[in-house]
Amino acid sequence: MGDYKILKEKVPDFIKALDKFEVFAPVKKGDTVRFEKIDDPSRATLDFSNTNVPPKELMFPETETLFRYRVVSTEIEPKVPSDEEKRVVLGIRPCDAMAFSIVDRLFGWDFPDPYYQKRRENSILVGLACAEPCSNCFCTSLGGGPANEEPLDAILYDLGEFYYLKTITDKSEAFVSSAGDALESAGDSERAQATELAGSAEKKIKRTIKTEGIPEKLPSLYDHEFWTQYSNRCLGCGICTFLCPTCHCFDIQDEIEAFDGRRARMWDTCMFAEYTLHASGHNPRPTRKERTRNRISHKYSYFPTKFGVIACVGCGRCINFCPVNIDIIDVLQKSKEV
Amino acid sequence: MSNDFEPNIIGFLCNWCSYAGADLAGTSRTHYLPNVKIIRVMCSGRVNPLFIVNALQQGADGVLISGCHPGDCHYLEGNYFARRRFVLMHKLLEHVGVDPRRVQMSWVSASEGAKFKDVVEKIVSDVKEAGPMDQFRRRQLNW
Amino acid sequence: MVDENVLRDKAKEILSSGEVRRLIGWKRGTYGYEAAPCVITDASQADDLIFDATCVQNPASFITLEEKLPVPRGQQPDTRKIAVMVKGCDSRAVVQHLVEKAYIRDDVVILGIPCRGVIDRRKAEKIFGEAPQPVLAVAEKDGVVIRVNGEEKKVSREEILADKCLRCRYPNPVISDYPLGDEVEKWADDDFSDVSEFEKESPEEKWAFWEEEFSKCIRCYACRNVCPMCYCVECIVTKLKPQWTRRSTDLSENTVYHIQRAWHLAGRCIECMECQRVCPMDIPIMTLNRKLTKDVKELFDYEPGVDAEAQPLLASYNPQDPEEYIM
Amino acid sequence: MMDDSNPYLPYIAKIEETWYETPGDRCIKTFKVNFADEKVWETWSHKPGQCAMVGRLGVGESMFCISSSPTEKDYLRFSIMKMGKVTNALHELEAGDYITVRGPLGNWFPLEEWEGKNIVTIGGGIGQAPLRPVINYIRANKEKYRNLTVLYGARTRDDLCFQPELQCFLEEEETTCRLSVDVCEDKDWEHFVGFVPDLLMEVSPSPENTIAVTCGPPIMIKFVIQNLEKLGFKPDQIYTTLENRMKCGIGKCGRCNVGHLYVCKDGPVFSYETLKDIPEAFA
Repeated sequence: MGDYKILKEKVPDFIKALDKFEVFAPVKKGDTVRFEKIDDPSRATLDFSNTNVPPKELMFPETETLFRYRVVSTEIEPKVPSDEEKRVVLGIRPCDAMAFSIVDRLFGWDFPDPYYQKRRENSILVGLACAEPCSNCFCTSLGGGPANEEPLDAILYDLGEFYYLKTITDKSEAFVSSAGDALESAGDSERAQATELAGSAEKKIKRTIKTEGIPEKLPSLYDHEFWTQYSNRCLGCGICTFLCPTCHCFDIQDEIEAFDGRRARMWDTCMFAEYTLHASGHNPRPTRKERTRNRISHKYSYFPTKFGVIACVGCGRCINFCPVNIDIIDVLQKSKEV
Repeated sequence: MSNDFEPNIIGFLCNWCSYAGADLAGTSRTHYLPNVKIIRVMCSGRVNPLFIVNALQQGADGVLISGCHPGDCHYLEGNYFARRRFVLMHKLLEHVGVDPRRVQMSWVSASEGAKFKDVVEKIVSDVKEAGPMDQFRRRQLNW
Repeated sequence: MVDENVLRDKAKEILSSGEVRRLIGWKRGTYGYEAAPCVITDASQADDLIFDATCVQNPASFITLEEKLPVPRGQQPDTRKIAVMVKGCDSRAVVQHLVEKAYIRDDVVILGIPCRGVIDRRKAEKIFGEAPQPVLAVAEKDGVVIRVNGEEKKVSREEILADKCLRCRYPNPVISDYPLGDEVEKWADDDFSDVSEFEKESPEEKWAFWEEEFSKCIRCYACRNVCPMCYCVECIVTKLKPQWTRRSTDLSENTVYHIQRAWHLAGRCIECMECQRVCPMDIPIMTLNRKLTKDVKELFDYEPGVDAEAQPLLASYNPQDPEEYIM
Repeated sequence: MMDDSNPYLPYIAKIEETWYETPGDRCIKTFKVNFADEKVWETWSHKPGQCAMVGRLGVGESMFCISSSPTEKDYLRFSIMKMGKVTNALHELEAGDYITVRGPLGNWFPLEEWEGKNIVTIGGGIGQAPLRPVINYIRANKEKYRNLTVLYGARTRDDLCFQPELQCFLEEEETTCRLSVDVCEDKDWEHFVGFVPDLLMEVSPSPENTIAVTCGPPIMIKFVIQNLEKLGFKPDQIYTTLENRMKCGIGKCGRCNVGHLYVCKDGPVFSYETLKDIPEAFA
């Protein structure tokens, strides 16, 4: 499709030109980087390793209203995102983008989820190829890569003075046409530089795991002692799951303010005991051993059995942020050995 | 802040002293400001400091806790515990940026109807100055 | 400081004696600037144990994190002790557990390790970048010798040690059954100047600061789970009846969650700073805890986690307690 | 089916009648409900074994099996034990109040496949609720099935649900019905005293051309299945239902999985053939 380039100092102009869209881009606050809606183009940054919170929050927010109601009446007012909210998401890392194509399968399964799907359809995803993968990245082991294009609509490469923009799908035409003169045309030399950048980035990825056989093996380790080694030091917090781009579990709760109410859904995690706790007090996963096992097995066995793809993209967040050094690569490696 | 602002204040009054004090103020036809909505508790020691936070969250502009004078507690020592907790919670809220005038505590005995009136007047005028509590109030944002 | 061989030998001795069911310590991680906490049950695993400046985690947290399933009919519960390795700050958590009667003194075997400080991952990453290989670091009197990515370097303590270590008042464990290694000299003190500085700001400035910080929170509850003092069977934030805090994340609920969390640590926080270390969103959680620590010290002359015979602060009173703010 | 474009939107239903099945702290109350909008019936169709999310606005919703058979027209029945937050709130409601119903959800008992066979239902406690539509469906289509055996037990005599109907099964000639209670000091209790798996062994139904359906507490299901296997039932002749905590009911929210199966979507009805290799199923 098209090849363009954007001079780095023109990025704010470029964002400003996209006024037909809601633009989302990474914003730095101290050392944390997170996607936010951009009102002031100077706040956006494309100079980051990866965001702390993956861009899944743009399609599947931490908390979202499903519908509103008045407690005294029986009127229900759905809050499905409207078709009007066209979005451009700038600067998605290719691993996080790949996560969308995995989670799409779940939210599109059987009963399609209108909230997620509407946002997904209305969003134009503009990726940002990795030049410097972080030390715990292992995307290449899961079919991704520093410049993996699936399911992006366009991708940016940082080539020093400027970004090279390669459009991939028809959807990206809409935003390219509205970007105006912030974009310059590019050609074969930029394309070649981009390929080189992707190649050199790929070589910098140190960590790997061979996933063959894992989905078949994990169920046989159901009662295995090796889960205890990891769960013994697990805190049972939600970091690994909340920050995972493919984790999609949620809780639904009703909230009322005087007579106004809403039913909302919010992120939930299989690492919390109350996640599976029955009203009777029985808990099918009573300790962290079962919960750790479920998290890993769900990603590497249950999800692939059901949806045909491993629910992990190798972004390395669960390793980077784990306070007690539970390293999913190490767990998987061990699971192959025992 | 506009002068028409009428604050909502939740008052947690102990059953044995302060509630009786408020009652005395009422029966002796002392006029006190109607901004304080009273919740009767058995002892000021019953007031979990999270009640304060929860009240502020649910729309109160100020919170008043009132109990027996130290040494006079019906349960002997409930108000001593309440005092420690209150002072710390007060400091914590102040550190988060809540105006310290919003949260107050007083000792009002069953015979101090007049003092109760003064306490109410003080907290109402303080909270009026502080303005509406909108820092971490539950609002229907993005509902 | 302690010789790792002494540590391992002691661990082997304790484990093979059969008096303990698990031993909590540290082992080398698989990457980065932090070691991994580990729970071992057999003397053969004791050779994995380490202690150096990468051992940041507080093993005392794992004493109360142990989950016990109901004992099957006809079997006896395992009532053997838990052995735990502690640094100075970690040992205060054990003391505070004993004060609160979370368990009794006879339930734990404490291996005390004098400590010259542990490194702060965030500071280290700024100096040396990411470390794909596990890092080795030894804190010495005049600096920290650190081995990152195959290179050995020495940096000053101020540059790399965690903030808690730069104001450490208890470098040696305050309680222990087996003191391992020679005591180290106390070299820092805490004047709470950071808290006093923040106190000077106006309510508006304070709230502007917290508004930004609290709105970042994703409520993963890592700060709660890692805290050695947070060991309630059912936490108030997850209770549904009554529901104090909603599960939804917004400024209001996040603020109340953090006030609740800090409040529940009033007079109990032993300043291991684990909550702030684990936060994936870099919220300065300790700023709230330290405010309370300072006030508790000033108002009630109380310091948690020092004296195992003390009464818990909020379960006791003094008729002469200060009465400021009370009408 | 529900509103196709948004599976999270419930129907509003009006409670027409309520009554208690059992007394006590954990009493079971039955709600007979009708949709506020009668037009829903034009598109609504459920099968025996299917579930629905029943909720109260402002409190939340939980998954319950629809305990009325599709052969019972113009109303839905839910039998709900008072247990947690939502069920307590539902128990406060009476005729004339409104609830929300989202469904039908999940799979169902493959009753068409079972035509021409003997059916044995083995229920325990509130586990009789999902079996009730099966029994009523079979009784309404007698000519298609051979013998129906109903085995049902509860802790005490008072804890037996649907007592008027049970009386009717006992009197009916074409239905074999056996009841049991775990403990009984009552002299005129003429039925079995003991656990349901033991009742099953006493009745010892023949596995010949028979399907066994069981539902009840997990521990009962476990032993019933063991005993059925002793009697010579093959895994594909045994059907059971599972339950787990659920929030969405449509295979999205994740929590109800046993192995790779979602109880809400792939279940709640499972053949033992499917479950026998999933250790988590009876956790």
